[in-house]
Amino acid sequence: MQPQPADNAARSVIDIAKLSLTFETGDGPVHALSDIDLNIGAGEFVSFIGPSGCGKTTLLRVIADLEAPTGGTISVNGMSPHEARLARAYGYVFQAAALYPWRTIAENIALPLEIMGHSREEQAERVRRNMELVDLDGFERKYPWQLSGGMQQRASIARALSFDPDLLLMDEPFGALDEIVRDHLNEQLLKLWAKTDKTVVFVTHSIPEAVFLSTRIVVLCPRPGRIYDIIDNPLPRDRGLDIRETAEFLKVAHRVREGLRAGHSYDD
Amino acid sequence: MQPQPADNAARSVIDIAKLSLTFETGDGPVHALSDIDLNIGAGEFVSFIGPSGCGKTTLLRVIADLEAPTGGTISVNGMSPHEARLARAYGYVFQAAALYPWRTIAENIALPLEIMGHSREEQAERVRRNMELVDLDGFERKYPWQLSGGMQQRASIARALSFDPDLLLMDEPFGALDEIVRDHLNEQLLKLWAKTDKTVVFVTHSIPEAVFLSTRIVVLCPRPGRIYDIIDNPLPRDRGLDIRETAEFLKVAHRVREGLRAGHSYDD
Amino acid sequence: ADDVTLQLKWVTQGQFAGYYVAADKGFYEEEGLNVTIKPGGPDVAPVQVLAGGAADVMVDWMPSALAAREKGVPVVNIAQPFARSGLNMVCRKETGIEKPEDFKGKTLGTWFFGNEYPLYSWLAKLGLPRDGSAEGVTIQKIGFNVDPLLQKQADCITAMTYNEYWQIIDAGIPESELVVFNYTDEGVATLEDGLYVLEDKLKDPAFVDQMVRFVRASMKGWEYARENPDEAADIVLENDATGAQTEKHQRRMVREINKLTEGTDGTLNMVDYEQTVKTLLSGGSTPVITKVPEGATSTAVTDKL
Amino acid sequence: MAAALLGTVSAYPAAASHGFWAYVLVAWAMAWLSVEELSGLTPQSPLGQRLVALAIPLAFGVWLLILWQLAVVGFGVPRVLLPAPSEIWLRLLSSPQILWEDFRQTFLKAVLIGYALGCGSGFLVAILVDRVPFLRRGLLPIGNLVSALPIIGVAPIMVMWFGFDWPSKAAVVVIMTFFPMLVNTVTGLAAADRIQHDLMHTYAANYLQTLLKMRLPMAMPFIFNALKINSTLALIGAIVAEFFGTPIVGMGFRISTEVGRMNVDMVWASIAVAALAGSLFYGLVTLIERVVTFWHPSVRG
Amino acid sequence: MTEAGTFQTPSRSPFAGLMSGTAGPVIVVVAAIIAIWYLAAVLLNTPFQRDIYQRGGIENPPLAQLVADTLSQPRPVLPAPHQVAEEIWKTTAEKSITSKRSLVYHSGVTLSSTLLGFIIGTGLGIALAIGVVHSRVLDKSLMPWIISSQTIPILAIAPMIIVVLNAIGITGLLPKAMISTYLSFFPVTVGMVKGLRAPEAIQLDLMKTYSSSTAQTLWKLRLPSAMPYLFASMKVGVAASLVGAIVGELPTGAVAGLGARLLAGSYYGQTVQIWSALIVAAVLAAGLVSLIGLTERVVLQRMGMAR
Ligand SMILES: Nc1ncnc2c1ncn2[C@@H]1O[C@H](COP(=O)(O)OP(=O)(O)OP(=O)(O)O)[C@@H](O)[C@H]1O
Ligand SMILES: Nc1ncnc2c1ncn2[C@@H]1O[C@H](COP(=O)(O)OP(=O)(O)OP(=O)(O)O)[C@@H](O)[C@H]1O
Ligand SMILES: Cc1ncc(C[n+]2csc(CCO)c2C)c(N)n1
Ligand SMILES: [Mg+2]
Ligand SMILES: [Mg+2]
Repeated sequence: MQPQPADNAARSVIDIAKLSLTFETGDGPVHALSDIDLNIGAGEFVSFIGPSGCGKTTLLRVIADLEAPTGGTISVNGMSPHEARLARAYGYVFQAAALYPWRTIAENIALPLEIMGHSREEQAERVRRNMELVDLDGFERKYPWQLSGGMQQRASIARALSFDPDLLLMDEPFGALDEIVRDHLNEQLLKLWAKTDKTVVFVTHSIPEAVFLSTRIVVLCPRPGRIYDIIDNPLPRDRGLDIRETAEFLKVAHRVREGLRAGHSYDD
Repeated sequence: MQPQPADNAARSVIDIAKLSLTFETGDGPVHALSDIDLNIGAGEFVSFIGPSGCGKTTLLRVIADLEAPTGGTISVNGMSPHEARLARAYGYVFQAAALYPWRTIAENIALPLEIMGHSREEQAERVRRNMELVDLDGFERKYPWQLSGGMQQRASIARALSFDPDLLLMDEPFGALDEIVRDHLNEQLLKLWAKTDKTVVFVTHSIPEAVFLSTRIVVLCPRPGRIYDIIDNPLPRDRGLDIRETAEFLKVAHRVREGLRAGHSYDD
Repeated sequence: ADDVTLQLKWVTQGQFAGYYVAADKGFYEEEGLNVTIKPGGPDVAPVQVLAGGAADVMVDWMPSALAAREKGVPVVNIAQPFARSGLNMVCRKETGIEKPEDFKGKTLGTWFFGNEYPLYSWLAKLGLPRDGSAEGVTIQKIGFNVDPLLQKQADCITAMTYNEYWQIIDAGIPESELVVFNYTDEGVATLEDGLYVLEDKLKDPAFVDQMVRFVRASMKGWEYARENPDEAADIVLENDATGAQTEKHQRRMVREINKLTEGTDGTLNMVDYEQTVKTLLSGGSTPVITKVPEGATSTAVTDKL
Repeated sequence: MAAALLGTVSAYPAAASHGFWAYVLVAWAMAWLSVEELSGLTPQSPLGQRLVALAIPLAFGVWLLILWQLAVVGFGVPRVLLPAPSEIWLRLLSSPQILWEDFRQTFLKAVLIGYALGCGSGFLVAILVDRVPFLRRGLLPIGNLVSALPIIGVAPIMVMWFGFDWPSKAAVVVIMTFFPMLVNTVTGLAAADRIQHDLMHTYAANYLQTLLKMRLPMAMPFIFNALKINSTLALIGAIVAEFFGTPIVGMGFRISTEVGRMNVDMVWASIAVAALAGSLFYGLVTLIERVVTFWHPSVRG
Repeated sequence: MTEAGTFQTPSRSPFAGLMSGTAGPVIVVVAAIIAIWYLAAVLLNTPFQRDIYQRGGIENPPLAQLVADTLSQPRPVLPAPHQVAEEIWKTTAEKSITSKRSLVYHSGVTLSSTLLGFIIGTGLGIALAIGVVHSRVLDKSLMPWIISSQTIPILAIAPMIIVVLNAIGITGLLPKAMISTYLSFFPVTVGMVKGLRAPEAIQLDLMKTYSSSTAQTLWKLRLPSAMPYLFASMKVGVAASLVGAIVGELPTGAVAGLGARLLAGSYYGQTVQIWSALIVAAVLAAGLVSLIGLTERVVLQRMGMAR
């Protein structure tokens, strides 16, 4: 597999070349990422999929400047990830909800808005809009520990969306949601993406989700974490949930599943 | 819907009648559960499915004596949940991993064994066996914060299995896992269940998972949380992954999806 | 009026009645002085206060003043209102101590902070080491009260005639059960409460003049206290900000103090001074001062009284 | 630079001009920069890191001492108020015997024993208070009361009860260290969150197991907080207690008597020993803390 | 099938209401302490009383008399609770609060420098902790010296501080308060450094993704998560502050305040007076600590952190 520029000649948002990352632990080094080459263009929706522990989160964290690579180069919006972070280039949804327990749900969602200095009314308006989007209206004044796991995760999604970043980095945002909400949010996300032309980098462990959402799917495999396959998704940008029954969809899903299976050592 | 005893005339493990639970919050009462009637027989595999926030976790916590109902009755193994807990009647997998940061993964898995007074060798042996089961061998001496989200969740599953309880209460145990691992663990769990005749109460938000694993599926709906449907699964106890392509499977899945959709208010 | 700050050696009590009387009766005012009296305490080293410039004149015992002088703080005695020493060593009779030689093998409690010097000189004279051996004595630093004697933690303790001695009596131990050694009788007396200033300040005639007026008024205060001991004690009580002193004790204290200030106009008796220096120089292995001090006294003030 | 400054000062004592102080200011800025430089260093080897971690406070301290020396000499501060570091140093060198005996009396006896007893009892009472809700509500307020007893009030009483020697000082230390330990342990024992409790609950873990396997580890950061605060409190307590009656040995005794004798250099030599001993003690506790609470974010990150 | 009633509340005894609050247990514990105190008073005061009997030629006095006498000595080793209570009553309720013999007056004096010192100390402690957490230079160079500063016996330098401050014209409340500050800033610094570093990595990462300024991270994340640590340290700090104020009252010439009272009692061997000053000081401290506890409850409640 070699790095592929996006099909459309759009401006490149993320450029990764020969990237590697090794954690030093008390127990010897862990090679979390090795020799990653990847370009992501503006407006793309790229999913990372791969076995648990293969480095998806780590790669996303490198893009977000939360982890420093030990080798290779990476640029975000033509800048170093550090500069990009300072320029507030992206919104990040963590694998865990990471809500602050001393803030109500509404206050948690308003957090980035406060930090970025939006006016009070603006904050209130955006919080309202995004809470509705993730179907949490009515829970504004509850504290995180009074919410179910799925509700917490939705709150954290609303928080990342609230300040409307051009680049969305999402780490298994829908992991704790049931199929229906998930479908609903998948559609919402797709709509949002189509409407606003955001670039999305999305970690998931659901094959249908990856295929349904993405323009490209990056399959990673573990020990050391590296790219096993990059699959261009030929489905039209404008898709409904029913596309999942088409042969085209199943074909892509099959290829993803093959790639995923290769990363595992189960003999089933 | 009325309470249904298990098909086989087996001993009843969980009996719930007219159960309700209301949380008092600073912001008014939340009716998490209302009027729940449910019997679960020995050796059953029952899944709870339902929209996020409908009370699945709460119901599981009531069974585990982690939450006291505000109305109705419940018995576990013919005892009150409290006595059942003291008799260590069940193993519980939490929605969050809840590993202790000062213990290595192996030590975390050994925790219940220590508490229940198993010998050192026994502990070591069971830790080894269960870490292998969830595919974590090699990470014995890592600390929780050095593991990916999915790996943490697998560790917490191994921890619950380690002391071999007759009743397993699992709250979205496979939520953070990719499809392949999930399939693998689904099969392992099913094998374990078939072999050991455990009773399993399983919360999930994946319809195929619920249908694949369960003998019965309980569909909950929210506000207030109540039982919408209880579906007997006619699939044979002995199933392979390929059963998911059968018409029977899809029929059950369809019924579950219908129930699930009814609990949501999306107009799609 | 000229501002003068006086630093006392100890807390407000009858021991300093003369100064409080002078202030209260307006004697200082009459001399055109505005005097602030700063009480001392267990950890106030008046010498430090003087050196730091927070006081103009201090009440101190001669041993610690001379020691400070040798350490490089040039304090000078300008007047000596206390003509006699009030220092005693008080023992319980049951310990079998009848004469100073019986101290051998016993435990003696003393104050430190410069107040241990007279005792050290005495012990040196008696030839008793302070190492706690059977041939010597065990020295303990005692707090500010007589409990160690009452609790039998020490066989003897230092006590002032005007204060601690009466506390022992008040505690219910009759005189008949005590053996009292007077430092003056034992020939190891040192001069107590004197007035000291920094040497170079005396070069300033205006300051000398202030001090003349100050000492004159103070001595007048002492005289008044001798004539009206009860009133003097009341004045002290009034000035005691802690409100902890009792009338009975203070009245008795002023009477005892009066015995020490009797018959002096404040001029330092050089014979007593020589005796003090001699005692301090004979402090055994660690003499208080190592050489005869020079210029430690001045008559610049008392000459003009 | 420092040498030049010191040279200037000894050449012209008490003749500090504006220029001189400007000079001192420059020296201060340089000190800051050099420390900045040092803390920027991140050597690879653990030994190197250890050395840098030691060198920085030392460098800082040396500059503090130089400044102190300059200030004392430059302002012509009376020796009986504040001696110069050089004098203190000379005194340290000339009286190791006395200082060692004081150290043994005060630190090795009163402080260590009092610290162990005080922290130990604070810990045990915290466990008790935590276990018995009745005591938590009844004893905790009283515990606050007892431990807030001011040492200078307690010290004479302890002398009265336990005699002149170190036991009375240890008793004062016990009283002083008890409260911080109690408060912190009680807070720490409540630090575990709900899901961690639930986990132990599902195992029907008994009280002792929950305590040993979850609540105590969770409480460790708080307990070490108390151990650290107490390590310095204990020393202060023992020294101050010696102001109120003691055999004629001990750091507190030395400090209080030598002030009266105007041997202020000796006072500061004792203080220096106390500071060094206290800092090392604190450092030791910190080291143990890092080992025990390696998992806490404040240590991990 | 068992009833949900197995989640029963504990049976209601007539005392249940009394014992479940704070008042009941405190009263019981206090009663126990007073009982032990009386016993100790008898035991500790007996030797001296026996000496008195011996002197008076009284042999084998009845036990009742011995007990009565040991509990009414004028200067006992350990005064009996009622003696202390009587003294406290006399020096609080029966004296006008402006009188120098009123313990209320002396408490006021001590309290004012305690509070001033505590406020400055807490402020300083928090400021230092913030500096240490944010600056490597401060962390590495200052922290060890902050620690060393606490190993300096304050009583030894207190007189010098006060002399120096007096010499440069600072008198009155401030010098005493500075000793309180000196003692109280340290627990706050240590606790806050720990607290400010307590946020989980993921919580800090979240702030990083917003490229939030240091001040924002401090204000919105570090400070809130440091709150439990802050209050625990403030409780220790306020007690230390009171000790500091009392210690500071000695070298200021022991003019007024509980410390002066304690010392004066000590000079004249008036144990009853020492103990009443001690008790008042302790009550004061307990009051301050519980005031902070109350603030803690309110603040944490409003922050949604008290469950
Ligand atoms: N802070 C760390 N220290 C040491 N090792 C780490 C650390 N963080 C992650 N790792 C290791 O790096 C590897 C990749 O982890 P990562 O979290 O990126 O996996 P992932 O693909 O996101 O998995 P999952 O799907 O389970 O979330 C894992 O083996 C993990 O143990
Ligand atoms: N401790 C609590 N205090 C107040 N309300 C609570 C508490 N715990 C849960 N709830 C409320 O109870 C309802 C049910 O929560 P529960 O956690 O059982 O949902 P769930 O079905 O498990 O959802 P999910 O799939 O998202 O985990 C929710 O509305 C939630 O807000
Ligand atoms: C720390 C200390 N201890 C004892 C004394 C001795 N002293 C000198 S005068 C005096 C009052 C006598 O009633 C006392 C007790 C002191 N000055 N400082
Ligand atoms: Mg991950
Ligand atoms: Mg849930």
